[in-house]
Amino acid sequence: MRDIAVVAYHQSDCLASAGASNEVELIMPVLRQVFDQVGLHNAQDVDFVCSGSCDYLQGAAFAFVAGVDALGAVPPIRESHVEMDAAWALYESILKIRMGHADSALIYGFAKSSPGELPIVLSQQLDPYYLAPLWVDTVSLAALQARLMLDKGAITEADMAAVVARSRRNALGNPRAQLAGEVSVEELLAEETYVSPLRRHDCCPVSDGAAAMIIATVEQAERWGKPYARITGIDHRIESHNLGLRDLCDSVSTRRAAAAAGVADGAVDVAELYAPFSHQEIILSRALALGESTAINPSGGVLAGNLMMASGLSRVGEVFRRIVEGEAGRGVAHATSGPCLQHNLVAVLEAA
Amino acid sequence: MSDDAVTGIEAPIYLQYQFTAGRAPARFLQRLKAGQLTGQRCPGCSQVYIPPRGACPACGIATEEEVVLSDKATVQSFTIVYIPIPGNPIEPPYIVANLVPDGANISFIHLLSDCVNDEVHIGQRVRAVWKDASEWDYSMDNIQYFKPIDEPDVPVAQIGKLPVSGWGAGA
Amino acid sequence: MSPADPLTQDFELGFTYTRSTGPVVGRFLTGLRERRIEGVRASDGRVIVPPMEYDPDTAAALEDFVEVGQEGELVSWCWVSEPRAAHPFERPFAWGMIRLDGADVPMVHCIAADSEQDLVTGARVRASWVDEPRGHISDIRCFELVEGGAS
Amino acid sequence: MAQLAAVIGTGQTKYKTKRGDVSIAGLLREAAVAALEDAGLGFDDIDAVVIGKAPDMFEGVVMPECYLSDALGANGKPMLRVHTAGSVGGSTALVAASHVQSGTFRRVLTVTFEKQSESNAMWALSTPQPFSVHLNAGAGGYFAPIIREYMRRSKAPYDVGIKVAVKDRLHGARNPLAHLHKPDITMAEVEESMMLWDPIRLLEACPSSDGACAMVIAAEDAVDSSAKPPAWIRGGAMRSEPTLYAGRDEVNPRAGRDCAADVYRQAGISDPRRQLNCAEIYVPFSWYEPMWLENLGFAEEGQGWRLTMDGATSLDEGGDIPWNPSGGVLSSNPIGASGMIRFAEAARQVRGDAGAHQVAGAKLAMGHAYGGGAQFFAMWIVGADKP
Repeated sequence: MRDIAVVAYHQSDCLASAGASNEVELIMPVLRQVFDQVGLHNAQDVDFVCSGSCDYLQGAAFAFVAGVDALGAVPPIRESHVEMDAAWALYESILKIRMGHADSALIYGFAKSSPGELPIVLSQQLDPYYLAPLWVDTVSLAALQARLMLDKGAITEADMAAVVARSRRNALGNPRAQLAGEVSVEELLAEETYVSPLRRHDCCPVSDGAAAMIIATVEQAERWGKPYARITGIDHRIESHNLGLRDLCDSVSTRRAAAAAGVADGAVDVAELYAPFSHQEIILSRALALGESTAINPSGGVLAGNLMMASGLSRVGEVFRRIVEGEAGRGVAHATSGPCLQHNLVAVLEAA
Repeated sequence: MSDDAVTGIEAPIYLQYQFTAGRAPARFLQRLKAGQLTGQRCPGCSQVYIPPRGACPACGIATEEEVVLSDKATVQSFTIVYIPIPGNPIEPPYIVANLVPDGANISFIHLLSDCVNDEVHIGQRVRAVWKDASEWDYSMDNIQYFKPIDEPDVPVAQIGKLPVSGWGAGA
Repeated sequence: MSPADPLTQDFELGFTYTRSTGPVVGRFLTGLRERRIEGVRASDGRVIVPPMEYDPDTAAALEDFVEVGQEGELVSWCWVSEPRAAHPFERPFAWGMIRLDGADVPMVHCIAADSEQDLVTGARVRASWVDEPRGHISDIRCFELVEGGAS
Repeated sequence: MAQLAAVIGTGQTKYKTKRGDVSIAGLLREAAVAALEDAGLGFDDIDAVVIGKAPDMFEGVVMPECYLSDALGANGKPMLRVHTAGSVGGSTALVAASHVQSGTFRRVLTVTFEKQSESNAMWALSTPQPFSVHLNAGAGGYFAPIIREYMRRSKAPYDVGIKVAVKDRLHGARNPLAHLHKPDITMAEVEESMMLWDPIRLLEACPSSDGACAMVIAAEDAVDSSAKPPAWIRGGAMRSEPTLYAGRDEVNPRAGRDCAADVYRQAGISDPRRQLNCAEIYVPFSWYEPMWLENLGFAEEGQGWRLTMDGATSLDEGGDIPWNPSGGVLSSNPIGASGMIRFAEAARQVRGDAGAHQVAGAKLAMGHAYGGGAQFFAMWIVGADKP
C-alpha cells in the first residue's frame, strides 16, 4: 500500500460567530494558507479534493456546492463530499491515493454552526421515530453518559474538571482557540451545573470556522520538498445507534479502530482527541490506552473550540503540526460523529 | 380512536436560524437598497460577477473591486413556468429568464413581464422595472420585473460580453 | 429586520414530515395508543424497548414482541435546569435512561420531577400517559417517580 | 495501483410514489438484503458500508448513517456517508469501489436511497433563505432555459424530448421495478401532457419516487460467492465545476466531457457508441438525452438528437446503443439512489441479469450520474470480461 503524508494544514480561528462571512469567505483564506504552505496555486495543483460539511448547521441544502466556488475548479476537478466531519473526507482521499487515482489531495471542512441551535439541530440526527420527536439534545445525551460514569465510579467530577483545566491551559498556546485561560479544578467545580451532572465548561463551545489539509504520497511530498508526517494507520468504526445497548462508559468502536490503525505499535507522544464533553476525553484516552507519557490535546482540543464538521480533521492537523515542528515523533488523532461517540476514527501519524 | 394499526406519524421539524448574508452579498444588497445593481470583478480573469459571493468561482480567488452595472440586460435564456412552486407566491404562468445585465459576464434569474410570452426570445433586450424608491429594501424584489425594450437583439456570441454602456447606439 | 445589523435575518426551516413506520415501529406505536409498551427480543435474548427493527449484532430482522411493564428503574438521568424551546417541558425536567420491568435495555425519555434533589439513580419511575394517545412516542407524556419506590 | 474490483450483487426496491409500508431503514434494508442475496453473502461477510443520499432535508434526518447503522449490519465496521447532490448515487458507488480498489477491503456493501414521500422534493430543493437573489422556480425552472438554449443551438425538432419520454417509458414498462409503467404511452400523450416549465412537459420530467438501490462490490479474490458472473469495474471518474462562472457552457458542460474522457481512457474506449453495448445515463428531463449524447461523445455536437430520432438509443427499435434500458430516471427517481441505479443497471446488463430489458449480449456498459446545476459528474464503465 502506498505511504501517505500530511504536508500542510491550517485552521481558522474558532469564533463564536463568524458574523458576515459566508461559506466561501470562510473557506477561501484557509485554503490559501495550505496552498501557500506547499507553494501551490489552487485546487488545480492537487489530484483530488474532498470536503465535509452538514447542510443542517446553517439550514440550507447543498452547503458544499457553494464551497466549490472557493476552489478554482475551472477546468473541472476531481472532487467529492461527505456529509460528515472532514476527517472522513480525509479517509476517502486516502483510499483515492491508495488506489492510484491520485498522488495528492486537498481536504477541507467548514462549519457555520452559530446561525442555529446546534444541540437541537443535532437532536434530529437521532432515531426519527423514537428519539428525534422528543427533541433530546446532544448535551443532555452526553450528560446521561457522564452520570453513568460517575455512578459507576469510573470518573469523578474533579476528573472532568481537570480535563477542562488542562484544555484551557493548553489553549493559551493556541492562537486559534476560542476558550483559553488559567483556571483551577476548584474554581471549575464551584460553578453551577448546566445540564446536571455537566457544567457549561464540560461542554465544547459552538464555533464557526474552517480547516484544510493537503496530503500526498510520500514521493510527492518529497518532490514538494516540504516537511511532512506520515499517516501510518487510519481506521474508523461505527456502533449501534441504540444508546441503551452500548457500554457508554467505554468506546468499543474507538478500541477497534485503534487496533486496526496500529496505535499500540509504538509510543504515543501526542494525542488529539475529538471529545466534545470532558468525560468523553477520559473514555477515549482509556479506549486508546494512552498513558502518562502522552500529551493529550495540547491544542486544548475541542473544549477550547469546536468547528463542527472540521474538528476531526483539525485533530489530525494538530498532530501533524507537532510532528513537523519536532515536538513529537508519533501521535494519534481521533474524530467522532453521532451521539455519545457512536462513530469513531483513529489515525496514527509518524515523523518522516 | 381508530382500531387500525399505526402505519405513520407526522414529524413536524421546525428549526430556527439566524441567517447572515456574506460580506460580498451584503455590499451588493446595500447598493441594491439604493437602487443600484453592482457586481465584483475578478482580479484574475477580469470577469464581472453578479450577485457577487466574494470569490471568482472560476479562479477561486477573492474578489474586491465593485463594479456598477446597468439595469438593462439581455435574455440569455428563459422558461415559462406553469406550475406553482412552494415558497414562491407568483401566480403562474410567468416567465423566468436568465438575464445578463450590461457590464456583467454572468446571468441571474429574474421575472420577465409586461411582454408577449410567445415573443420572448434569446438575445432580447430588457430593462428593470423598479418598485417605488420608498419601498426599496435589501432585496432583489426592488426590481419588480424586467420588461422588453426597443433595442436590437444581441447576437448569441455577444451575450454576457456587453460593456456597461450597453448595446445599440452607444456600443 | 433590526436596524443595527440589517443584513441578518431570522428564518425558519420547517416541514411536517410524514413518516411511514413499517411494521415494527408501527406495532410499538399502536401499542402506545392502547397504553401498552412492547419491546422485541434480540438474537441474544435481551428485550429491547422500544423495539429495534434489526438486531444490533446480527442485523437480522426482529419480530419476537414482548410486552413489558410500565414501571422501571432509572439507569441514568440528567437535569435540564434551562429547558430549550423545543423540549417537551417549559419548566425544569430530566431526561432519563429507564429500564422498564421485563426489558433488558433502557430507553430514553423525559422525566417530570419537582426538583433535581428528588431524583436518584435507581429510582422507580412509571409511565404517565397523555389523555388521548395517538400512536406516537410522546403518548408517554413523561415518566414520573413512583412514591416510595426507590429500589 | 488500483486493485481489480467487481460488482457481485445488486438489489433494488420497487420504486413508487410512496412506500408507506416501510420505515426509512426498512426501505434501505430491502435493497441491501437483495444485493447480499444476489451476491450469495450475508451481512457478516461485509467489511465496510458506504451509503449515499441527496440532501438530509428530504427526510429531515440529519446525517442518517448514525440511525441506519443497525439496519445495515454496520456495527463494528467502517461506515461512510457520501453527498454530492444529484450525482450522489454514482459518487457513492465510486467511493465504495475505492474501498476495494485501494486494497483496503474485500467486500463492501453500498446503499443509496431517498424516501421522498416523507417531504416534498421541490420544497427540500429550494428551502427558503433570506436575501436570496435568484428567483426560485424549482429544478425544472433551472434546467428548462438550458434545454431551450440546446434547442436553439442544435436546431433539433421540437419533438425530440417527446420521443425520449416515450422511449424511456417503453423501456420502463419492461422493468418490473420501475415506478412508471406506461406500455401504451404515445407521442401524442406526452405532447398533450401539461406544460410545466416550457419547454418541459409533465411527461418529459421525472417522477418523484421512494426507493433504494444497493450493490456489493468485491475484490478479485472474492467474486465467486455469487451465482452470477461479476461485472468488472473497468473505469470510474468524477468531475466537478462551479455552478456558475463566466463563459460556462451549461448546455455541454466541460466537467461532463472531461469526466467521460477520463473514464473512457481507463476503459480503453475511443468510440463509445461503437464500443459500449448500452448505457444508463442520468436523464431527469427528456431533452437531456440528446444533450448528454453529445456531452459524452456518442454523437458530434449538435447531432445527438439525430440518434434519438433514428431510434439508435431505443431497445424497442433495435437501436445499436440503447440508453436507459431500465427506463431511466424518467421512469423512477428516488433522487439519492437514481445515480446508483444507473451504475447498478449497467452492472446488471453485463452480468446478463437485466431480464426483459436485457440488451442482448451486452459486454460493456456505462453508468452515469450528474448533480447540482449539471456541474457534478460521476461515471463508471463495467464489463463482463476481466480486464
